[in-house]
Amino acid sequence: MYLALTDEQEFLIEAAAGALDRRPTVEAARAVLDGESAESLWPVAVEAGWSGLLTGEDADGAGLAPYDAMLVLEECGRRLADARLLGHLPACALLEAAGADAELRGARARGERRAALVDARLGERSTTLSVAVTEVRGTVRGVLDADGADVLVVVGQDTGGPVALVVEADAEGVKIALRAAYDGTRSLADVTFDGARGTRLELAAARVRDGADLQLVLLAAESVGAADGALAMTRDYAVDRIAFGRAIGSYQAIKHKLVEMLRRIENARSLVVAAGRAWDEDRDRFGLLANAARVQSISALDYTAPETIFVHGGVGATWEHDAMLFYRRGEASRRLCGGADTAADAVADALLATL
Amino acid sequence: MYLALTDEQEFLIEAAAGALDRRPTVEAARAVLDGESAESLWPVAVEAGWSGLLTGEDADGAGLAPYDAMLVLEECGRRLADARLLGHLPACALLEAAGADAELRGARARGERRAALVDARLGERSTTLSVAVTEVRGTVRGVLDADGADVLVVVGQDTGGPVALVVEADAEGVKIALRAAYDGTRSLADVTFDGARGTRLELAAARVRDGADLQLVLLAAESVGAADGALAMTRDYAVDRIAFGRAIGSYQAIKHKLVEMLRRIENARSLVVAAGRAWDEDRDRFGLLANAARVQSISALDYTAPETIFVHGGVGATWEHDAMLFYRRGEASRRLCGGADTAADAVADALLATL
Amino acid sequence: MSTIDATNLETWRAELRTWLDENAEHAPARTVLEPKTDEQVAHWRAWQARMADAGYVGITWPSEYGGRDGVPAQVVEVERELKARDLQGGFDFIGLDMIGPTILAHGSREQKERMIPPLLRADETWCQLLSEPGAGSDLASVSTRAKRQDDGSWLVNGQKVWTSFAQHAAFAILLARTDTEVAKHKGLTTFLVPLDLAGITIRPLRQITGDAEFNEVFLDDVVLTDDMRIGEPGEGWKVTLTMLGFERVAVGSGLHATQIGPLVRTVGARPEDREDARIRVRLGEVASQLLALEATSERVMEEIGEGRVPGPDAGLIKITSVLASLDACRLAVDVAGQEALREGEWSNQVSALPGVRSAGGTEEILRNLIGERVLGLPPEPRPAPATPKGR
Amino acid sequence: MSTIDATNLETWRAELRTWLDENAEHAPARTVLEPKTDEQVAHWRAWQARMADAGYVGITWPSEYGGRDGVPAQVVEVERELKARDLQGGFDFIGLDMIGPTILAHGSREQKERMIPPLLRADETWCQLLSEPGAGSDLASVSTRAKRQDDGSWLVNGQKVWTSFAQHAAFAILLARTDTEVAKHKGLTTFLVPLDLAGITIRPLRQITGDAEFNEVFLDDVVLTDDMRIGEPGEGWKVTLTMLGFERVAVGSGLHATQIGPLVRTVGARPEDREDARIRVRLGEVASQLLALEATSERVMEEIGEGRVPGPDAGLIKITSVLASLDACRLAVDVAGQEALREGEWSNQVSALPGVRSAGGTEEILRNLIGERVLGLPPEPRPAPATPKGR
Repeated sequence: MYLALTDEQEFLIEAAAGALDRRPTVEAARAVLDGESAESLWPVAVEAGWSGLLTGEDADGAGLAPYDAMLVLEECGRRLADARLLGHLPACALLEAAGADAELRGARARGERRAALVDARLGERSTTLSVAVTEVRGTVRGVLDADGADVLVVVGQDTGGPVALVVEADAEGVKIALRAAYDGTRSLADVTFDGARGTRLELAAARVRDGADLQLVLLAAESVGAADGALAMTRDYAVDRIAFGRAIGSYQAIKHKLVEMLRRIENARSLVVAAGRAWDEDRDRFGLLANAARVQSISALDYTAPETIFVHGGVGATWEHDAMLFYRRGEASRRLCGGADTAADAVADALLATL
Repeated sequence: MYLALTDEQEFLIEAAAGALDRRPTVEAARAVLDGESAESLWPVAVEAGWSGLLTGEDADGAGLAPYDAMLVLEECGRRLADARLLGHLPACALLEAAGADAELRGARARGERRAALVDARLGERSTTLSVAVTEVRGTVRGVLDADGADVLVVVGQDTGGPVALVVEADAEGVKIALRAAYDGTRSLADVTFDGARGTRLELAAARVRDGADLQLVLLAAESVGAADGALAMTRDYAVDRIAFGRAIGSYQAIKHKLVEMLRRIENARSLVVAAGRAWDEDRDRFGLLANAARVQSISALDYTAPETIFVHGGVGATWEHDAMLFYRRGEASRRLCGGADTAADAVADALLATL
Repeated sequence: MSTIDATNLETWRAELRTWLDENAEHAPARTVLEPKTDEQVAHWRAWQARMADAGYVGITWPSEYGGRDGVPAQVVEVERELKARDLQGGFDFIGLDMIGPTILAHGSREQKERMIPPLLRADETWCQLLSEPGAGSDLASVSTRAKRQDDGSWLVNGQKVWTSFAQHAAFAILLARTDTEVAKHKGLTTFLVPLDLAGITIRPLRQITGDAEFNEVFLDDVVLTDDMRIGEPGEGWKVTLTMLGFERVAVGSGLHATQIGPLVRTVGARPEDREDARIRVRLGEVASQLLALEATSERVMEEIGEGRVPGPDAGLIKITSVLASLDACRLAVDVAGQEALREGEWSNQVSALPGVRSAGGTEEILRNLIGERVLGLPPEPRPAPATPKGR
Repeated sequence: MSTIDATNLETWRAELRTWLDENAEHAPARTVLEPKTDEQVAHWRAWQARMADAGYVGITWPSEYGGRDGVPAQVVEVERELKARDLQGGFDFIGLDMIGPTILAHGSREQKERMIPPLLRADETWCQLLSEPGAGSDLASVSTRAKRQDDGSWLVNGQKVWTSFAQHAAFAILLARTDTEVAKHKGLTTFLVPLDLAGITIRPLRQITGDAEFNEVFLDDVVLTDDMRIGEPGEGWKVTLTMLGFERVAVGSGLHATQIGPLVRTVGARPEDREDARIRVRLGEVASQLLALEATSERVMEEIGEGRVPGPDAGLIKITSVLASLDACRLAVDVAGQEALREGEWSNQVSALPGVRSAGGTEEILRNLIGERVLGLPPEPRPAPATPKGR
């Protein structure tokens, strides 16, 4: 719907759809729950050039903007694909903004290595992180994609305000404890720093915050995709399924429910788009819009995922049905990155700061 | 629905309906907004014996229980009648529990005088009240029915915990400032005590709390009645009104909405009933259930009142239509007695105290 | 046990309490979870047998079939006492609450004598073969076919789904189409089917929890003798409506909703949360719904105790139960964090709830029913009833 | 003003900004409230005339009727600049956004020459005579009757309701039944009616706010000459659908929703509230909805700017606008307290919102439309179209 895209962006979406459709991503989400190991989608991301989306062309990146990354993430979400971009891209964006070493950026842009963002602000409860010059202590809980990354971009508070550091994942004092997840597609870990040493990135305080906000809006874009995928599935079922002599989609109870899904999805998508534009045109509003996008994307998926099951009736609540996988995605995503209230609170914070 | 009532209670309801139906209570609610003065319903309450409902027979009261008072309040709510019982009855209940002087209780039971409860816990924001032995200082905002009462039962915190005092409305240092209200049926005032003197009531701390909890559950019962009245009106319209060749009540969108009204009303009514029984049988749970009843009654009226307008379409949003009056009742009631969150917080408090 | 009235109900209640004090150790704890291991199932069945022997299940049923000729108030008392002690009731609630009463209402004397006593003791447990892949909410459109044979027996072919407890059951009540020439509600017949007959295949159906709470049941050339029929041929819808009425009573008298205790314990686990205004208000709002659910169940139980049959508005309890439990789970996991999704009580509830919503009539069907029967709203215009195709 | 394309849009925008800088003092402030006094109305009309003279209303309309032959992107620019400066646009949005485009699409040359220029300057403003007491959502069932006379004129009798701005208007577009023998959508005709004709009575209809935002209009033996007809006899539904399509565009490009600024100011008025976790989270959630509304309107405006016509999904904006505004008002008054209901911005919004929901199509109708047109869901079976009875 009413999205004005450039030809390049249309192509990016098509290419993403093409690359992902060749993988059984939804089936893989179930297989992991059954104890099987799923194919990593990182090579897909590398081959498609997504690993370097936000890295400059000087370091073998594509030099594109978050807006483009969101388009890719929406396609990933639609198929429940997690190519570890949620951790990688925000980390790369901070490295890029800080003008980090070209080889450091290049290895990640080319996909030889992965980066991950470890921002205490988005940590689960019991997160404690302190930074003293180049030394990092504490544990950040529930970090996306840290497992398997070789470089961690750590964001925390120094006495002077928020700072970002690059910490090697294999540095002394770094421990990355992978956790099993309700949504099997995710890579979630607790990251502990026991006096680990890192290198400070040269970034203004406002730009340090960009990493977390970018992760939130990418996650929002991904959730919009997931909700939209669930809606598409539900819509098809509502057209085909007959009850009491009519397609169930002809009943107002079902019809209005699907429109409610659409409404929430479009609201979230509008904010994802607006945040993407703000990054380029009005960076001061980026944080506000990114967090608002996250809030509305949660509202969209919180509503769409369970209702997808409900509309499908009993069959929707079975292990074999895909609806379950979207539901698990929704339940888990809501609690990622500090949970739903963290984003709402950030929206309030940005607005109240204008008083 | 599934209410098991005694014959006496059935009679009480019938009598209330009869007494109130002789007055144009709903029309009066509109007339007040148009600047006319409405007939006081206090004489109706006195004639029906409601002024003495909770006062013992030794002081010319009926010696009935809060459960019975709730039945009366539900009938009042259904007709948007406010006979000043929300302030009077809880105050009388505290006087009764404290074994106050028979003449003090009797004058109120017979309806020669009115009492009102002034509990700082249910005051609007900017309420400040302190009690030192028999001296009261501060302002309680948004007090129901204080205007015109001759005796105020004031509840506040002394150093040793919650205490209740009887303060004459015309005592030195008492100022009762009547406020105009969005719902014209209400009597709402700010009550200021500038070192006013009162007489302490002999009550245990837990019993001092009963006054406010009783006011909340009576208000809940009244809101249940209002919501039920709105539902009845809406239901009739949905049966009569034709759109696209069918009664609008045959459309699922409307039908399911009315069932949602019913569901919330019945949930609230169940809690009103449960609180009423707990007063007699399990007083320790009375506060919990009274506050839960208040929370659910807000949910019922918050939903029912605006949806009543919506189902009626444009005509429901006109000054001449009764739907507006139920809407004003709902918007105003939600913010009474400390507002919706106060009751929810009290429910949490009671439950967390069991840990 | 002699007939109970108001004067001796008190004595009876005292006996019940004493018995429960003495026998509680044999009872499983009340939980929203289904029993998982064979051992748990056996333990629960033994508890039902113990209760039956003491006269605390089937209380209102005729003594000639093993009941106690009791009054509904006693049933309500048992439920209240069990609940207060956090103990389970009978294992085979489908048999006790729905199928048993249906057999008593429509079955032959021989059927009652054969079926009821072992049902009471959970020696033989029951399940329902009603829904089909193509007939969920619209139950009257089932297409499982029972064809009369020349010898008077019935040849059954079809597929049923959402059958709870089929893996434990000895018998099922079956709704099948016996006449394809008449309007869809009129061509149905019900049967009481031993599940060990040739041609019956039970296939577990995994749910979101990963466990198989339901089953698919395939019927391939299953032969039923005519004495397995309950009700007359063509009266299957009537028998089914009777059973659904009893189901409503069962739903109304206490459901598998989230319990307040565990919710409060989880939400209040950390001292700082107990002081957090946002968490407190959410807890208060969610808990109020759960308290309303309890209070409404109490009202329905009281009505049952007085011998009345709850109206369709008891279906509101089902709706609130699901909505309130969803809210409760959301809050509990929001506070406890992502990890609570991985395993344990909340993980299980989060996964189990979506299935509960569809079981026993979707919310939409319930709202239609309540809107029409309780509020008197007009039904939707329906397409002309079509005669379903047979197999 | 010459034709605008991408190359000179920038120059044009600069001129617009300069003009606005110089003329802003004549503009009323943007608010969700309707003008109340005659003075406010006159002031706002004068502002529209000023904008029209400068070429900033009716930009895309043909220059032969006073338009500027412009492109949609310019319309969007004007709206954006006005919004950024918190200034109102034209007073007669019904004429500018809905009726004017309809006259241009279906009117005769004479009608366009007579009606459009004064419409642009708000010298003559417009209203819609569509809904009736018996025809709200189901507009095609209007029963106001226009009977052809022997002299070719039409005799009109009936009653219309929910007519906004009738008290200010010189003209109305009227939907009337001219043929009672055919199916209900086919017997309708539209007219452009001078409101000073004999037999027209306008009666204000007070709303919950206490003000009369709408009117009832009674038509008693009103005689319309045939040159007041717009479209052919029997084509009234087609003309109406055109107008409703333009209404959708108007709704999609910015609506009377609660503004974020006042909400934040009210909620954040007290320092202690700014630190209250519960209030902050509620504010964040409500504000996110309002931000989504702004962002969606931007997307629709962009689409209009590119010359495309928004689809029915633009109706989602109307739904969100009402829902989000209700939430915002609830929050604002919860925080500000009961007193905020008595008077001022929040009191007015709380009272005005319920009426807004029904205006221009109820939420239910919009959801049907979007479900069927956007998601491709099947329509409800409808009873056979009946021929409505005439008067």
